[in-house]
Amino acid sequence: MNDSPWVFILATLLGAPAMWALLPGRSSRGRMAGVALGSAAGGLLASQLHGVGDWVDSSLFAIFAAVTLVAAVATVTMRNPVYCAVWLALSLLGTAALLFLQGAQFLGVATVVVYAGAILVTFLFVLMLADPEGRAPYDRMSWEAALSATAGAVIVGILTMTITTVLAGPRKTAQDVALSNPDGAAQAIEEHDRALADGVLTERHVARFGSELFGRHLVAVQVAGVLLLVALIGTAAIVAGHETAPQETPPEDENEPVSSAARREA
Amino acid sequence: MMEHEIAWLHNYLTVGALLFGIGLIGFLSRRNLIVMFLAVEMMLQGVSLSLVAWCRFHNDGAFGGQMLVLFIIAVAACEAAVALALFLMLFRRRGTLDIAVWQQLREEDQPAYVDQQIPELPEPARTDWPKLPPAGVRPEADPERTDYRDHV
Amino acid sequence: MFDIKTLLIAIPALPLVATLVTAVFGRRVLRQRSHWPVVAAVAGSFLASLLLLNEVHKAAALEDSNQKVGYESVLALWTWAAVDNAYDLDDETDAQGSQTKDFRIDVTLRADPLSSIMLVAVTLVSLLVVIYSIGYMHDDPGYWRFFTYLGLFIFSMTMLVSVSNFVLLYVFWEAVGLCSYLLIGFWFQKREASAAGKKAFLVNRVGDFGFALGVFLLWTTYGTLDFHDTTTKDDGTVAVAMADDEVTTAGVLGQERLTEGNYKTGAVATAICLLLMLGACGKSAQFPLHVWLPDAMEGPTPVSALIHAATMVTAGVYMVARCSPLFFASTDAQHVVALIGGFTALMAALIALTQTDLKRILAYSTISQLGFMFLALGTGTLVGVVAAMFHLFTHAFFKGLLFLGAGSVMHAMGGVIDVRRFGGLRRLMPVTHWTFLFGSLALAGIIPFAGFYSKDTILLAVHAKEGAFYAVLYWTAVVTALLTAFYTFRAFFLTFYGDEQIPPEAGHHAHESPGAMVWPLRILAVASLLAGIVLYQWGSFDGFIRKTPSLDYLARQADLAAAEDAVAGHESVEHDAHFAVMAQSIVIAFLGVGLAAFFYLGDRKEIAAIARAMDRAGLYRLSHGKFYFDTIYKFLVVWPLEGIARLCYWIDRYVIDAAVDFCGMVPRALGASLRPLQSGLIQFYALAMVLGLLILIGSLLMCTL
Amino acid sequence: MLLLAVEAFVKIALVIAGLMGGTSYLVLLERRMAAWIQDRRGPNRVGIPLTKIRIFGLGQPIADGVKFIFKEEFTPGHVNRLLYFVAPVLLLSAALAVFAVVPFGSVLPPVLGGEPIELVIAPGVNVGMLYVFAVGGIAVYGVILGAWASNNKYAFYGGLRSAAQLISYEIPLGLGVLGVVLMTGSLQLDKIITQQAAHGWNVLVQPLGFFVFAVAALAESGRLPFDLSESEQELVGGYHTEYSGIKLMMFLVAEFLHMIVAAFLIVILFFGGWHLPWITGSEHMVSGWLGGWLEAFLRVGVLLAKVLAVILFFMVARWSWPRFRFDQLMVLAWKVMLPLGMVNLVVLAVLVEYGKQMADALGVGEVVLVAAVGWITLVVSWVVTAAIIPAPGQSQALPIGAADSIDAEPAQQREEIEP
Repeated sequence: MNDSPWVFILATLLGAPAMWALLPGRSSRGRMAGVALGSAAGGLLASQLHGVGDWVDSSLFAIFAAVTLVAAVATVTMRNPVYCAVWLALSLLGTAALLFLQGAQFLGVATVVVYAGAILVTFLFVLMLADPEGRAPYDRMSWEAALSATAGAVIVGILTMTITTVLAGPRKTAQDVALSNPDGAAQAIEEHDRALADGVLTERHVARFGSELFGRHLVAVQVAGVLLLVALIGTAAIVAGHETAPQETPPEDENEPVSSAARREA
Repeated sequence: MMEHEIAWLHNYLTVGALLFGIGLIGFLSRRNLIVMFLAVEMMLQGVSLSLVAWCRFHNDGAFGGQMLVLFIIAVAACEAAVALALFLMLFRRRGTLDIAVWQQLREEDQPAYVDQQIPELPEPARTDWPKLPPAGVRPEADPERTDYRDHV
Repeated sequence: MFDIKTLLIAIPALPLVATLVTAVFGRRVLRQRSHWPVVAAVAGSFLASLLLLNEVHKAAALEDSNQKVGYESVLALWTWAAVDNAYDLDDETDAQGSQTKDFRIDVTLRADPLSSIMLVAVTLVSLLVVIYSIGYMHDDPGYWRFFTYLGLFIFSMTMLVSVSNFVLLYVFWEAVGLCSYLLIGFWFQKREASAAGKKAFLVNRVGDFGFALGVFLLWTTYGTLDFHDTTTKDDGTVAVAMADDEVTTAGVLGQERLTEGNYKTGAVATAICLLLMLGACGKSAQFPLHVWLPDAMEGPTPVSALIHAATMVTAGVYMVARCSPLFFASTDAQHVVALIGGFTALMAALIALTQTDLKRILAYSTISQLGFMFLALGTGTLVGVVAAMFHLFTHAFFKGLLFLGAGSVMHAMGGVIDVRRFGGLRRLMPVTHWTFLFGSLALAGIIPFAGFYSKDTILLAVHAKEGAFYAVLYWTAVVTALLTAFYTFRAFFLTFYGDEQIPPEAGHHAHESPGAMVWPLRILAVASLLAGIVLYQWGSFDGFIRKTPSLDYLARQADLAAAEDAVAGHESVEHDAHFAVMAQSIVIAFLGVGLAAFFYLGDRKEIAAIARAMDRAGLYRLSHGKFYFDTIYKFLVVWPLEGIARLCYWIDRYVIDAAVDFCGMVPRALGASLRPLQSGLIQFYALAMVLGLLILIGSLLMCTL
Repeated sequence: MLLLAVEAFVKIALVIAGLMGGTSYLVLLERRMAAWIQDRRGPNRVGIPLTKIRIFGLGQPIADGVKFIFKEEFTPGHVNRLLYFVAPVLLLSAALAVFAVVPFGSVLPPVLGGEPIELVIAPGVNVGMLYVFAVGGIAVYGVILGAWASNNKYAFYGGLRSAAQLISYEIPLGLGVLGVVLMTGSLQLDKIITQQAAHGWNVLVQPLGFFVFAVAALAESGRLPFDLSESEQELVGGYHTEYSGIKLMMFLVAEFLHMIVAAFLIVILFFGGWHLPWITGSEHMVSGWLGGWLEAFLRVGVLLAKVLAVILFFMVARWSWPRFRFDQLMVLAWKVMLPLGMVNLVVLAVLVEYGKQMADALGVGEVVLVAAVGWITLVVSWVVTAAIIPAPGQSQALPIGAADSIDAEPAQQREEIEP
């Protein structure tokens, strides 16, 4: 483990201007620079990746992570909201694949079914209804791009630094002790793999997951069900109650809060 | 192997943090209500990744982290439904999804936020409409009632 | 079925329920039927009171052989407040060896002869007045409101009479005051009415303040505010003490204290009595707090009859009678009470001579009669106290009758009440005439009407006391009796005799009042005629009311004194004195009536001549101006207070408010500097949240690393 | 490892080839069915090229395919090019990807002395049924993106309708599946078949669940009573109006594949898959004559025959029923199918938990009891639904847009009254 916080800091320092350049409101040349900077930051981060198990796992992880992150960046930076949604769908698929890789089969599928299959399609639906052209002026602008890019980068920097420093710190677990003893190493690895196979990576993952869900977390499931019902009713009430709500006339006072973009729309 | 487990965790946490950060940037800077919401979903995905990674790292037989993610998905579904309904209502009121239109909650004597410059759209590329056969007279097209939108 | 406890609860509960019903449904549902719940409830209360009187009478007769002082039955409902270790016994220990005592207020009701007879009087007059009001108030826009207030008053008054605790007494003392205020200002659109209500309220505050101080002093002196004894049980609960309970706490008027005569004397006792007397002065309109009662006549006449003649104003008398053991312990206090009573009686009678407003004449008469009662209470003898209660009882009937009659006249005259503007109404309103005559005869003290007997007993009681002080008071009372007979018949003759004269305001009202108003008059007239004879001649009132514990205490003291007197052989002297006083009283009453007849049935020129002569001496103006008490108070109290109020207003406005404004300026300035943060942009808020999160994570990180 | 890869590759090739060939001949079959129903002849002329041999028109699919492939692929100028190309590919790949977990038989006996070969591309996927749903969810994107990218209002309407319809009917579909999953205790399709082989077909046990699932599956496949997304009479061609050539073929094939998937699922979930009583055995493993080969192929044959029967039913349905109106479609999904699915689920849950005790108490077999309750539930809910939902003629629902025109006038009056 050769984690150095400086690499993360450098990647963050590169990533923030990259995001700034990529966000709506810049010229296309600026976007090219953003892509270059972002690739550099991504490469720096990729160099910090650790090998996980065999090369198949490692490369699968790298591919899925890259897909997820690139799609995420594209989601945030695309000018056309429909493209944003489509890229987010791709990002979600990548996330689902990452979840699969971690043995969370059910969650992976649930993510695809619920997020990509239902939520996102509904959003796409509304997006298309609301702005079929996808050329609204407010999608070509961002609010304080530099400030928000900085804030996001600082958060990422702090989080990643914490990860490296905390994980690289001295840890004394049973496995560590076993690892320090070369003779016992193979045995320790074997034991750990067996434990994993019995635990989160179990063959009967969904059955175990289900029994935990409807056993220990039964009350939470009920609460979540009630929450869903309430949301359903609330949604119906919000939309149905204003079926004939008239379109609000734009305020006449010039000082009223209408951005020039909205005025142009009108 | 333990080393590998730490590596798994490390990698996933990094990806989770990046997803979270990118989503945050999107939420803060994008102006479209729905795109903002998409960014929020992305932040949730970042958190979910981290949770699942920790679940595996601790070899949590009770699937604590994964449970939490499942409930995150449930809550996100509710949130999406309600948010979408609200967006629809907002859209019906003003005919735009711009979040900057909704700033009445500021203090009375504060000036409204107005965009300084709106980037112009690049001129749409010239479309070569299919030509009519010579036998007919080209009908006068009503620009208000075109079947095609001018651009995608 | 009807045991004492049920009846005790039912008597106040019925009017309370009726009040709630009328308050909730009166305006929209009941409207002109709003009187039904109240009439039904008060009728129920009256029946319950009669049954209660009967039960108490039976029980008191059985009690004779017992060791207890008098008869009482106390019903504890629930504990209202309790504070542990509230009272330090200074160097004493109670029966359990504890240094401190607990303060607790139980909601308790009591039934004894005094309260039961008061309840009968209160509910009977209330019932008649409520029925009378149906006719009097009809078509008034605030019909339901009037009956709601009346119900509330009747509830409060019955509670006031039946509670067994000084705190609750004070509570309902205030409650009846509130009702009085509401009802005086019932026609609040009238400026005079609202001003009169305010005046009554403020003047009563002075008295109530004294009463409150008296209650505090009672608590610190005796360590309890209960009338009755209480006992602490093994499980820590406190209950009303029964006869054979061993460990008891002596109530102020409880059996234990009464049997042992364990009352403080000296300055403390005098202070307590004077403070309580101040309260009584306020409520019963005695000098110097009498000024509110005449103005209270601005309220509807049934209210004047019920509250300001028959019931509420007698609360002071009732309270002093109830606390007679306390007053008995202080001779000075007795003298003060007697002096106030005598002076007030004379003064009010003098004022009443020259008033022209029929209701005000009756109001001053009420003050005067209440003065009589206090005079009797001031004698400090059993005879005196019983006489006061007797007069209270009879006075409730005939003064209620007179007020209702005046109301009937007023009703017929279209609201005109000035005796100079109408006359000779006897043919127009025969029933009112006859019943008013009965009331006047009773008030004047003509034998055999009720007023004669009660007034006679008071005169007797005062006469029986020895010493120059009481001799002066006796002659004052005699003169007052003469004046009473005179002004009563002055009003009567001016109203009903002479040439028939009807003011134009009367309109189509100038006829006899409707049945709902006339029948109560008839009933009260019969009561004014018979109450005295029946109760006095048969001696039942005297014998019954003596069973009240606090009066029984006086009786025992009197027995001791009588034993001493018996040696000296005063018996025959007293008997002779009795007849002398009675004869004197009869003569005086007839003299007063005769003088009035001479002046007001005859040639009016003579009156004018006398009035001019009096006027020249300034006396007429003095009397007509009510001895200028209002003016004096205005100079002494109102103006200085207004000056202080102006000063306070100035300080409040320019010192305190300025300071507060300055305090308000600081956050406003702070807010102005932070206001740009409220930009209304959601993303700005989100950014602020993120910054906060960053600071949080950063600081956590600093701590961890 | 290598062997596994080879095995998977062979299976994938087999499935794709079978599906493509099957699809093309199913198109022919459908056209012949239509002709039969409409009392005409249908395509019966194309045989072997350059000869006069017609062989009942069996050459028609080949001719169609060749025509599709070689036709000019016209891309309109106003489309969004990227998504215009991605959409059909996405749709077709999603439709094919479903077959990764759909078994087309049970197992083959071991060939090389190793494990028996599972007749499904990805054996042992824990979340089998959920995977089908997930991939079905992705397929929506193909439709909606293609429709949007076409930049044509007919296509756009078709896409929006399709999205709404697919999302709505996923719920009754899921509820129908949940009943089966509850009975089986597994999401794996082969385990569901084995369970039915042991305990009786689900269609007998939970007819209400079957009804809900079959209707929802038909709606998901977007065929005629439910083909609002492409209804020719209103929307020209729906979401593929602007497509031509091979991309159009991709859409059409994907549509057919959806139908095949629906048929497969109905058969596997409710009709016992490869199971036929007294003929195919009821264990997952094969045995018997020819080392089990005969049984294995019998099973494949039985399964395919059942699937074909369901597909034939779909085709008959297509030419027998008129199309729903859109509001009727939504009412059917949310007000009829959803409650029915719930009822089915609740009844089944109670039966699974207490069925054995109740059966013991009544002295009948558990399967008999469950089946009896299932049929009673079907009848009762059918009667109740028929009583509650108004007949089409009495429907109060108005076509979309009609309500606005009715409300418009009072709204104006209101505005006049309230300044």
